[in-house]
Amino acid sequence: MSIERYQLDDFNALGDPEFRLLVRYFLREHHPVDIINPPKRLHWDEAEPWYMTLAEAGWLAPAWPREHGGMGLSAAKQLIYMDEFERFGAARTPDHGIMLLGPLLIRYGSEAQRAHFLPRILSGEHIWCQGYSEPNAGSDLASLRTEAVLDGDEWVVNGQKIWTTLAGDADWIFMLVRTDKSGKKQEGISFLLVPMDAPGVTVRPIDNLDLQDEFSEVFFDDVRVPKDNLVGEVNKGWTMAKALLGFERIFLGSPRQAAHALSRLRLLAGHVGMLDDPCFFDRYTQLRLDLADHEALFEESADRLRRGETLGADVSFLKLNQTSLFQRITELMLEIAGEDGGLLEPIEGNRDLNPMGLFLTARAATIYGGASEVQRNIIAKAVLELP
Amino acid sequence: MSIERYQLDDFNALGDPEFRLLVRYFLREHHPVDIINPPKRLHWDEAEPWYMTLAEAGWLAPAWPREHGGMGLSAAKQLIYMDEFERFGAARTPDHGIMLLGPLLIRYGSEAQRAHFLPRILSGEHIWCQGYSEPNAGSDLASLRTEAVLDGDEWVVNGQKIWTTLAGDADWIFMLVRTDKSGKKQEGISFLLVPMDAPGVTVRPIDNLDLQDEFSEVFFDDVRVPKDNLVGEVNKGWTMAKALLGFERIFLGSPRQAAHALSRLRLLAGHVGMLDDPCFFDRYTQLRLDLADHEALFEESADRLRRGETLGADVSFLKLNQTSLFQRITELMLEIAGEDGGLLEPIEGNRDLNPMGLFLTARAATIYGGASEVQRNIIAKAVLELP
Amino acid sequence: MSAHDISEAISMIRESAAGIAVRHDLGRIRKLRYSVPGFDRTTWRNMCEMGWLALSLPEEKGGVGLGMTASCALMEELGRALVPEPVIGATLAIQTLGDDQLPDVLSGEKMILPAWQTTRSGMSTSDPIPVENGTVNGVMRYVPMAAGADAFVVATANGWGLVDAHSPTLALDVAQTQDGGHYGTLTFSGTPVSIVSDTALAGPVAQATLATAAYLLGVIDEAIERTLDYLRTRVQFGKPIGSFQSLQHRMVDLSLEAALTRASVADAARIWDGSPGSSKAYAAVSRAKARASTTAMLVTRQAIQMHGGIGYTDEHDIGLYLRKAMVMAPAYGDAALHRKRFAQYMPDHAEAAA
Amino acid sequence: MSAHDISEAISMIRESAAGIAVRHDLGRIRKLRYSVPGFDRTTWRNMCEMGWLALSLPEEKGGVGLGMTASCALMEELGRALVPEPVIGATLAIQTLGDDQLPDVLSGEKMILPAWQTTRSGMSTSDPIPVENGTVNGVMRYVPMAAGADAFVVATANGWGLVDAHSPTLALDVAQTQDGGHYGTLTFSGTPVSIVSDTALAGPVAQATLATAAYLLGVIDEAIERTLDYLRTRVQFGKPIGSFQSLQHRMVDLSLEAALTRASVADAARIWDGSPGSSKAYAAVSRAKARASTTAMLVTRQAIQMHGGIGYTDEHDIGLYLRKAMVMAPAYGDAALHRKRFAQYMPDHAEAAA
Repeated sequence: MSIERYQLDDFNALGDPEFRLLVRYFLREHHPVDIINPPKRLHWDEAEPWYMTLAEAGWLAPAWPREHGGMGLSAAKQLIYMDEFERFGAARTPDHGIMLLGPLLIRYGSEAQRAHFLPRILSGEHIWCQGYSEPNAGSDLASLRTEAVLDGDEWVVNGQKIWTTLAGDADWIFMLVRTDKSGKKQEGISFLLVPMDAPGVTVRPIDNLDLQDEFSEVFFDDVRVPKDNLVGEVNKGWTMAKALLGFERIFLGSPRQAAHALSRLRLLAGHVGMLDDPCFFDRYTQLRLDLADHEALFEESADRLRRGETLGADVSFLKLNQTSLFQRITELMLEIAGEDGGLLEPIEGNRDLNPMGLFLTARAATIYGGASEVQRNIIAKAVLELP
Repeated sequence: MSIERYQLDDFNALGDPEFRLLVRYFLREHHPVDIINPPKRLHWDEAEPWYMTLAEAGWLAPAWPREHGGMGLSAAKQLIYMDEFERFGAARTPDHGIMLLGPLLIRYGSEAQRAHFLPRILSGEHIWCQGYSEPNAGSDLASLRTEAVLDGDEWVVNGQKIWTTLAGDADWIFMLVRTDKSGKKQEGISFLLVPMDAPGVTVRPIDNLDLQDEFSEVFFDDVRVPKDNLVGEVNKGWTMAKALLGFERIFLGSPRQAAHALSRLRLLAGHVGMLDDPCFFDRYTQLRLDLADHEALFEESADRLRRGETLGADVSFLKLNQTSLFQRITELMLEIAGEDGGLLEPIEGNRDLNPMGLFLTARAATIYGGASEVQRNIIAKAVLELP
Repeated sequence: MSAHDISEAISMIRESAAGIAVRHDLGRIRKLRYSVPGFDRTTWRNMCEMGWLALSLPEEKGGVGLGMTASCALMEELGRALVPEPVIGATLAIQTLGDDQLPDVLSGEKMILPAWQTTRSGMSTSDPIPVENGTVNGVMRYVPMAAGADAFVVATANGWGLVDAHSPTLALDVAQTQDGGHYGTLTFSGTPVSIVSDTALAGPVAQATLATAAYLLGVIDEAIERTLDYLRTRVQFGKPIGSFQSLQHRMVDLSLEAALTRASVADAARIWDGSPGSSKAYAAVSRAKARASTTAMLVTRQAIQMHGGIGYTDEHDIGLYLRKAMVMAPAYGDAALHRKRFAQYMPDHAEAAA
Repeated sequence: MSAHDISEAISMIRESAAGIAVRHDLGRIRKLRYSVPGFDRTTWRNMCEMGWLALSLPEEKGGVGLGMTASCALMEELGRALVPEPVIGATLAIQTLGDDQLPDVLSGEKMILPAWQTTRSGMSTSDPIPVENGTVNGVMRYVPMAAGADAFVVATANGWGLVDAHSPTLALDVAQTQDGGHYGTLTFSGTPVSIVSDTALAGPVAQATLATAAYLLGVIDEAIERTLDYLRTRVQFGKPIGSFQSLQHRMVDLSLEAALTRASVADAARIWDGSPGSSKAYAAVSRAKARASTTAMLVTRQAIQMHGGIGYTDEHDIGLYLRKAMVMAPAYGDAALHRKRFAQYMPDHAEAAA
């Protein structure tokens, strides 16, 4: 089908099975084959064709309302969209503008901000990165110190961000900055939009453990941006950012990462001749059970979303469990890979036999997006009501 | 050999191998066969013959100096004595007087206290129990509240002790009591000796999880004892009790309990036909490795004792590891026992096929003698120097 | 019934269960421990009157016609309160009976329990015993609460056979279990038997297996709630021990395992009700039982640990949950067995193709 | 030598190692990463001059005549500093060489590395290749740092054979490893070889295995120390993160595993030195390697986790310890293999009789 055939007026009018098939066909027909299940986060030059295809089809922003150029999907349809993308192994584009900034502007932005920025996200003209973490504000994000001081009609920004994903590819950064140092540390934080080519912005890439340059540090040295680049009320940035941590949180607990790893474990086990080893088989079966039970738990939360409920702090269970399972699977991979588990490149050049890459990637899963230790703290207080 | 042949003037003059053989022969000849490796802590009526045999031979108190009627063993010889007793499966007698009170009286007691009490311990006339823990002072022992108030020439004791081992068999109790409520909670604690038949002392046995009446609560209701029953200085009881937690601590980490459990796991595995199961065999082998490595770690500490060094807080590692290993072994037992793992009595009436008893006993190991959580706190501060 | 009706029926079942399965007072449970038969016949009749045995029995047979989702809800409540009455066994038995035996059984007048295991972990190896000249010879083992039955339905090579519990040629040996109940060993020596049905063993046993997983889920949930309560109130070192991070994190991990168990049991019940007896349904049941058995042991062990000294006494109720887990975790197949069965029923082509 | 002399010699070895194995500055290590040959020949000569290759070689062969206890002490220091020079391989090689090759090798003039593995996890399955007409055909795999060798001693069916690394009939393929080094695959096609000894494979390989365990012990200890330092200084939520109980308890558990590894390695070295080549000694070596491999992966994984985001960067040194563990944990046999071998060398009659 040509891409116009996928430009529907009301996706929600489709039945769930029909919509699922539509997504599946769309991916089969239009997703570039060479970037299915990429072993690393793609840079803009690698992801651009796919981003522009999504843009052309009007499929970039499943959660945005129609009026802003999104697909306007219901919660149920969004879950199907996500599920099929993950099942297919669709490549993730530099999507911070779509996933995080867009919804924030739609809810808190000014008319002018929406009119200016949203279309440019959808056209691929603006690629955004996210500036939240700082060297001394990781798990304890509210301790951030990068500050913006109003000087006439401009904010003057000084400080440093870290773990900024794909900063080198981005045209703009949305960031949390301190605009008031009195009061509690969660207060006095504002949400600011800064062009990456502004004088005083410096990007330093950081190689991660898998030797990919996914992250950067971003330095701000007397960077000046217009007063209007602040989103929503001044000193309310923390509240706004937290309010958006809703629906998205279920993504962190999606079973697909673990499911993908498990399928690779099976390939590896076949390659090293372990499938008939009863001890391995028993552990492998346990991991299959773990995955199936995780899927059942994930579906319970998805059902609640489909019924229009909002998710509570117990959604942290999903992230905790998925990341731990993902790690256990990759650890078993290394256990059976023998000397090959120490290689730098995939075994025999086969990208699907890359236990090392998956193992190292899995290390990040329990650190980013709220470290497991912090997730446990949250659940202990908010769900278990421990003192 | 008749028992007199074991009454040596200087055991330390023997070579280590000779002494080891001597202990081994003594046990073979004189230990009652029916109480080898008893499935529970023996009561006095069951243990008395063995206690009196040890008394007659002069073998009751390996650590006491000769002048007080002990064997006067060096550290090295004490370890051999302990090792052979455990290896043989010798029954533990109600030994609190020997293990804990004796050394304390020898170090801190008055001449009169030593002269009165030590011989009566050695003769079996006085069986002692220990009154440390209280319902609200378990892991946090220094919070104890049972108090002794001086009234003329007598201490008046009110309060409650708990987890008192074999209290019903004891003639006397040595206890920690609060004698001063001002100041820090570790201060104001004294060490007091109380006859169990004093008016106002009530014993209530508590069944443990294995349905044995090993423990009791002991209640004190206006119990009056002479002023001289206080040992050492008033308000220094905590310091004295802690000072004695030295050499004995290595016993809690002895590998014998785990070694015994592992041998029973093997018997059980044979009984249920699991020895040829490769998954079981791999896990069983891992437990053997764990035990062997624990023995190596234990020997390192034993070596330090033999060289005359004192043990630091890192001796807690031994207790932590031994108890955890003991539990893992018994958990695997239940895993392979099938429905029989739910029985109340040993399988087919065979005392050596009692995974349930060992499993339940093992539950206590990580709670008593300093819960594992508290051991970890201690190591984190004292050994790892974490803030 | 509509989904709404079923969900309403389940709420009613849970509420009505609370009258008999009193989870905040285990006095009745303690009194019955280690007695014979270890349960209470009056309570049993009440249960039967509430229709508990007939929940998943088709309406035309006098049942309520609800599925495993409803049964599991009931079993979870019973597990929370450690109810000793043999609902799981009796429910299995009625699926093997003919229409003429049903009324007395459903009313609670007559208690019939199933005897189908010839060996330990009988799930994988049991061999039915043959019927010759209307009598059976052989041994059936691990019959829970056997001493309270009026009759047994025995898995024979010729179908399910009814045997009078008081038959002089039937010897009953009783071995007490940690939870206060018992297993019976039945020795038949030319014992008269009448064949009542040829119902296949696998389906009813799978339903009983899932019911056991649901019962364990109740044990797990209640052990966690009781431990949380204890952690919130017990003070050591000047603060509630539930404020210590190591215990908090451990409780989070245990609660996660409990949530997985709940999801797994619900999933299996849904799959079973959707396509009872399918490979997929058997696999889901095995998955739920493997998870429930493992989690129940883990949670109740840790519950003891976190209760400290008091948890190691028989007089504190938390120990009753560990004892119950020790008996129910291996019942109808332990975790290792059900892992194997899951792999048999659900080979991993799906993942391999992913 | 007396016990006192040996203990003094070990102190000297540790001290002298500190000059080359600089654990507080990994600059040299970082520079050499992913280069070929991945180590430094000048440093190599210094090591040889310090006698490190000859520690356990008998004095009559020009060695120092110390046992595995001394070797393990040295390897632990090298592991702490992540030293990439192939001391373990070269030490294995010299045990297979004749007296005439030794001086050049011991002086560091010539580097000879051993090639004995034909397959992955070769510990259990390796087949030596045959010599025909003074040449060999076949493939040898997993030769660490092969690109830096002047020659190889190859395990052939006729004994150890010396092969010139620059022989035109020898093809060398290099696969880089996570730690910055590489494995070589050697393909021999009628390559000339001269037999130098018929030393059995098992003994030298066992010593190399134990040396690898000791190297891993160094990796473990240093990863723990660095993590403790980090926990003491890194502040989040207003306090050093090392004051959080969950991290404290985790560090205790890791330190316990480290202590077990230390005891296990020391025990194996002592047993080997007491009765080299005995079943008991092989079992002890396998025990130590199983423990070291498992602990190294556990500790370095957790070290990353506790370092948080910074631990997931390549520029922070803690990641180098994880990478090293990924390479050395499987080298000379992984934990699963050594569990099996332990059970073979030390059947459990002892425990059974206890």
